[in-house]
Amino acid sequence: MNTNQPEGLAHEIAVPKKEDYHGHPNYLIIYISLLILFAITVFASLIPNPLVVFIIVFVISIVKGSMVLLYFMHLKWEPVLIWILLGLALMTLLFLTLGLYPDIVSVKPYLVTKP
Amino acid sequence: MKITRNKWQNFIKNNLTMNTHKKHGFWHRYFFSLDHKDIGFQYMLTIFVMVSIGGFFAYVFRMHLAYPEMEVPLFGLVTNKDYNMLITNHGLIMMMWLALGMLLAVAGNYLIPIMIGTDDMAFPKLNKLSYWFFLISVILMISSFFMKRGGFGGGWTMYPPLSVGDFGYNTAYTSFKDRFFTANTFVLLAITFEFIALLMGGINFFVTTLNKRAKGMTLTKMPMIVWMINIASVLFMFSVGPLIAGAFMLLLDINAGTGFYDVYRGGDPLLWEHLFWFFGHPEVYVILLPPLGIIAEIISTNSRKPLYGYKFILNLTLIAAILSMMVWAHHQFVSGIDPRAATIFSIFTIIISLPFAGIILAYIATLWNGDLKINLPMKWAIGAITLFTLIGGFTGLYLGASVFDIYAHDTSFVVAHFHYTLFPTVIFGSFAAFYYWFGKFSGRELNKFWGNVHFWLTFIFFNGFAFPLFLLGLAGQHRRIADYRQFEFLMQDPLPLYRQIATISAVILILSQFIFIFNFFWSLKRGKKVTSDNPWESNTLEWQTASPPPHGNFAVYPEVHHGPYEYNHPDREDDFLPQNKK
Amino acid sequence: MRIFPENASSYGADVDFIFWLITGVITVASIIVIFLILYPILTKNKSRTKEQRYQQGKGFQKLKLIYLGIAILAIADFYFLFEEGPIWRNIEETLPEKEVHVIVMGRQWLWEFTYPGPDGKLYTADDVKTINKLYLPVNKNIHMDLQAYDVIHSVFIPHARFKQDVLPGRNITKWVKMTKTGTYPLTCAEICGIGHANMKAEIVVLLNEDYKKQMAKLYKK
Amino acid sequence: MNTKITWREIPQARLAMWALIAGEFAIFGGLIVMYTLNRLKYESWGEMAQHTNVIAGTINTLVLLTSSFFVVKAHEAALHKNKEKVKMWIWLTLICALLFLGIKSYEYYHEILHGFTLPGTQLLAEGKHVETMYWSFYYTMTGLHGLHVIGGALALFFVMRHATKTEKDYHRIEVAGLYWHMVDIVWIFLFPLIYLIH
Repeated sequence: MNTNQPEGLAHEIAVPKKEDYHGHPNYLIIYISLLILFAITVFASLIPNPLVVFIIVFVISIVKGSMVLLYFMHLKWEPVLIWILLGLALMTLLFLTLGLYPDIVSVKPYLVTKP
Repeated sequence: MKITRNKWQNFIKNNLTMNTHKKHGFWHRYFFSLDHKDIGFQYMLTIFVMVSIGGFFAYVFRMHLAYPEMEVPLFGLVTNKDYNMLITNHGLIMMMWLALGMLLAVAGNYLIPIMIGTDDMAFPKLNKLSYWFFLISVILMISSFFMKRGGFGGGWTMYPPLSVGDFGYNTAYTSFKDRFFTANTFVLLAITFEFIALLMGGINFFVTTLNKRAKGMTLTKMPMIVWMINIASVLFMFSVGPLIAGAFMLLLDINAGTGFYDVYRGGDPLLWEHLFWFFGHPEVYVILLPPLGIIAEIISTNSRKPLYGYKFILNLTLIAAILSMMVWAHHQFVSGIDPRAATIFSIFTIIISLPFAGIILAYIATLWNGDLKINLPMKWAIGAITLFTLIGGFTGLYLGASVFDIYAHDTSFVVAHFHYTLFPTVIFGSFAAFYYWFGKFSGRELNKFWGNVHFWLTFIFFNGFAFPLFLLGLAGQHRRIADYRQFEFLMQDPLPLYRQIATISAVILILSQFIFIFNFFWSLKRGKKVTSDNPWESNTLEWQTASPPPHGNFAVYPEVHHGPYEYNHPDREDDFLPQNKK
Repeated sequence: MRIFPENASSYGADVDFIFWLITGVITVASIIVIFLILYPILTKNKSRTKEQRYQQGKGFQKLKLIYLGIAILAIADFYFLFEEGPIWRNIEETLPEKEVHVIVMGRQWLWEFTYPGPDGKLYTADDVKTINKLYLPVNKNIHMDLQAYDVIHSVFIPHARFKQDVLPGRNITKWVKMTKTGTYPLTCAEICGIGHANMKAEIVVLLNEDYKKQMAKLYKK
Repeated sequence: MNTKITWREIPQARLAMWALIAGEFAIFGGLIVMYTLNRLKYESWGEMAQHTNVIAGTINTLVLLTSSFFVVKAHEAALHKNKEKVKMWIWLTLICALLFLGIKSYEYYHEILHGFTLPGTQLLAEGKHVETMYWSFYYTMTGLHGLHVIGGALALFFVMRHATKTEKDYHRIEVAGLYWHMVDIVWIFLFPLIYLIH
């Protein structure tokens, strides 16, 4: 881009020594195990109790999501900074959930007039 | 056909590439430039426009409050509807466009690349795009004043049942077009665009800081302000997420007839309050941190002494940034949230005062034993610390203590408190930065005499404007009331006088900013040329290049050997030691 | 000249006490901070050597003093919390025994007050209503069901140090006990549209007998 | 396998993409938190969830999971600068994206036919007030996700075209792929929460 740039580029260090430094898991195995977990999710939804379904489904979603994150997105090989970044996002959501919970779930709406 | 395409290609080649040392026309400099300094300047000019609008609004409603019978010069008679519109848009513009824009976008764009010793942002085109988004948001915001039903009048917090409707004008909406072309929609769109602009900007700052630092510049050798802007950007990025979702939902409520905030449809207006303040409180720290960085630079340089406890300040800032996400409900103590939750939030609110006390004490400790140079930027910086700590910070304790907040919430006490926190940080901080970096930015000097006049007028009349509001608030004056004459207890003897003192001071405060504006633009064209590239004898990298810096910032890329605050090093003859000097 | 409006409720004095407590502490703290800022500016630290300046900035010898400052502020902070906790619980979290029960409803842009009818119960057909005028007996625990009809309003009684937002979709019960007879303003503290500024009501606090007479009058209407 | 790298060596495009992904998590996460809490509050939403087309949703999940697999394969091929394979895998991904959007619009079409619209006018007329918000959330979340699918697909397409034409910037395929996986993860959470809990 900048042809007039002087010698000794500041951002030379930004270019990684190796373009691909992370490992490559066997993607097919990950893919198949995702499918198996997915099948479990679908069958779990046949349980009549919605709360149980919710918990099972949510836990499996977390497992699946983290599998995609770790292997497909190669988070496993990324430096700790990325983990911190994602951790902060999750922390944000945790605070939000805790703050919202008492004011959404346990409140029964009181309506002045009939809708 | 072929010719036009070539023309277009030439246009792109000439205007959208970075490869240039030659002179450029107006469009290039103010619209298409990819240089971070030009983009910073574009942001600055855009924000000046927004601030003048916000300041004008403040003038109009302050005049109306003190002299309710009078026709306000330049505006006319203020009706209740006008009044609501004026206060709302004053708040929105000052919080969203001035405070966030000036401190994240301008300071970040101008300072980050040059202070870490690189040529430009990591993604110059993304940077440009973020400015265009910002410009779109400004255009949307300004056009919202001219909607058929008037400007947005639902308070800058935009609490839903009111902001979904028409603020009580009792006009029936008949069609989608009718609903879409309302101030509500436009303001929400404007805010969403601005958030996206700042998100892109924030990612850019973050990547630039991590990946493009000069050789030898480790994380702890970065100037404080680079840290502060980055922490602020990341904090902004996370806290704003849920609000973007919430704003999208509010837009649907207005335009598509959904019921996310409609109690009759299972929604809850309190949800918006939570989302808004979940962003709104971290935003206060997003605004506060960059000025703290600016102040750190100025105080350390002008005390000729290392910044006291660099890592200590840094750790406290990180703690404060995380804590700031857990305190949002102190804006809602009496808004109908669970009172037990309020206790928890009260505790966190009080705790968050501790890291900031530590930071301020470290700044004061920097002054001690220093070889103080009391020049203009230093005056602004010390003024900012003094007002922010003594009045802004300490009055926060009243409001953080949930019991007194029952009384003070939504009164002028709160208004005074947040003007005392935001004005010293945002305005004093920005002015400190302007007076400090103007020589670098333009290659010319600001007039010192008028600078001093500007400082003292601003300092005195800011206090004259904001302090009476405390007394008014304690007397029970509630906010956002167009006409206090109908409340007898608010018309008892000294109170109208306080209101008039506040108004007259506010008007002088606004007028004295013209001194700065004239000084700024006059000096930009005609000011005395700077005699030295490093007039303050500072260590950081931006002072080690030409003024104004050339395209690409440095003739030779610097290599960093020292921390940014090595003043009065005992082994050196000079009292400063530039970062790139061996 | 008084800073606060005259106090007319049982817990108003507690709220004022917190104000004066914090004011006392921050006055002392402000004097210290002003000294800390002004001393170096006025003396300009002329006598320090180069070495001293550098070492003091680098060496953190006085960092202990900053920790001390933080610790003092922390103690003061937790002292506030300790003092205000019981008051907060008293005002916001507990409801004393009910003696009078009214509904306060905010709507654009007036206050609607509902009293129990002759049967002494609210939410029945014989309830009576007044607009923008609330009659209350003195020295009784009054439970207020706070509701909003359309948008968010906020009930603010400055003389009672009472404030609570009212939201559509919620019925918030709070209490107040007026200790002095007289007429006090009740205002709306949350922006609620173009009539927000005009939304005011009066609270008429009456002696017990007068209150009963007033209620009887209302029933007749 | 060289596992330990310092964060200074992470390429800036990838770093920026991770930052964007973290930001997007905050946006979608906020929506999901709000939906989930409301879901816990209103049991009658389960009844509404039965009206969603679970089979279509299941197929869509399969499609997205598969496309995620295709994208990593494309990334693997891009590392070897294998132009043909990159083209093939990305085109397969794009077909998946189109399939997803097609099935999604089929679902929307049928739901709107049955009166489950964004504002839920028909449900309101039936007196089901709270239930309209389920559909509001449904359309908001899947719609926002759909926009991200379109955006991700366009990004993949242009990046692929640029890389295969100019034979450079292959690393961009990984970056656009990261975004695509993010879209996939969001759907992994959306699908069970919206469709499966009755």
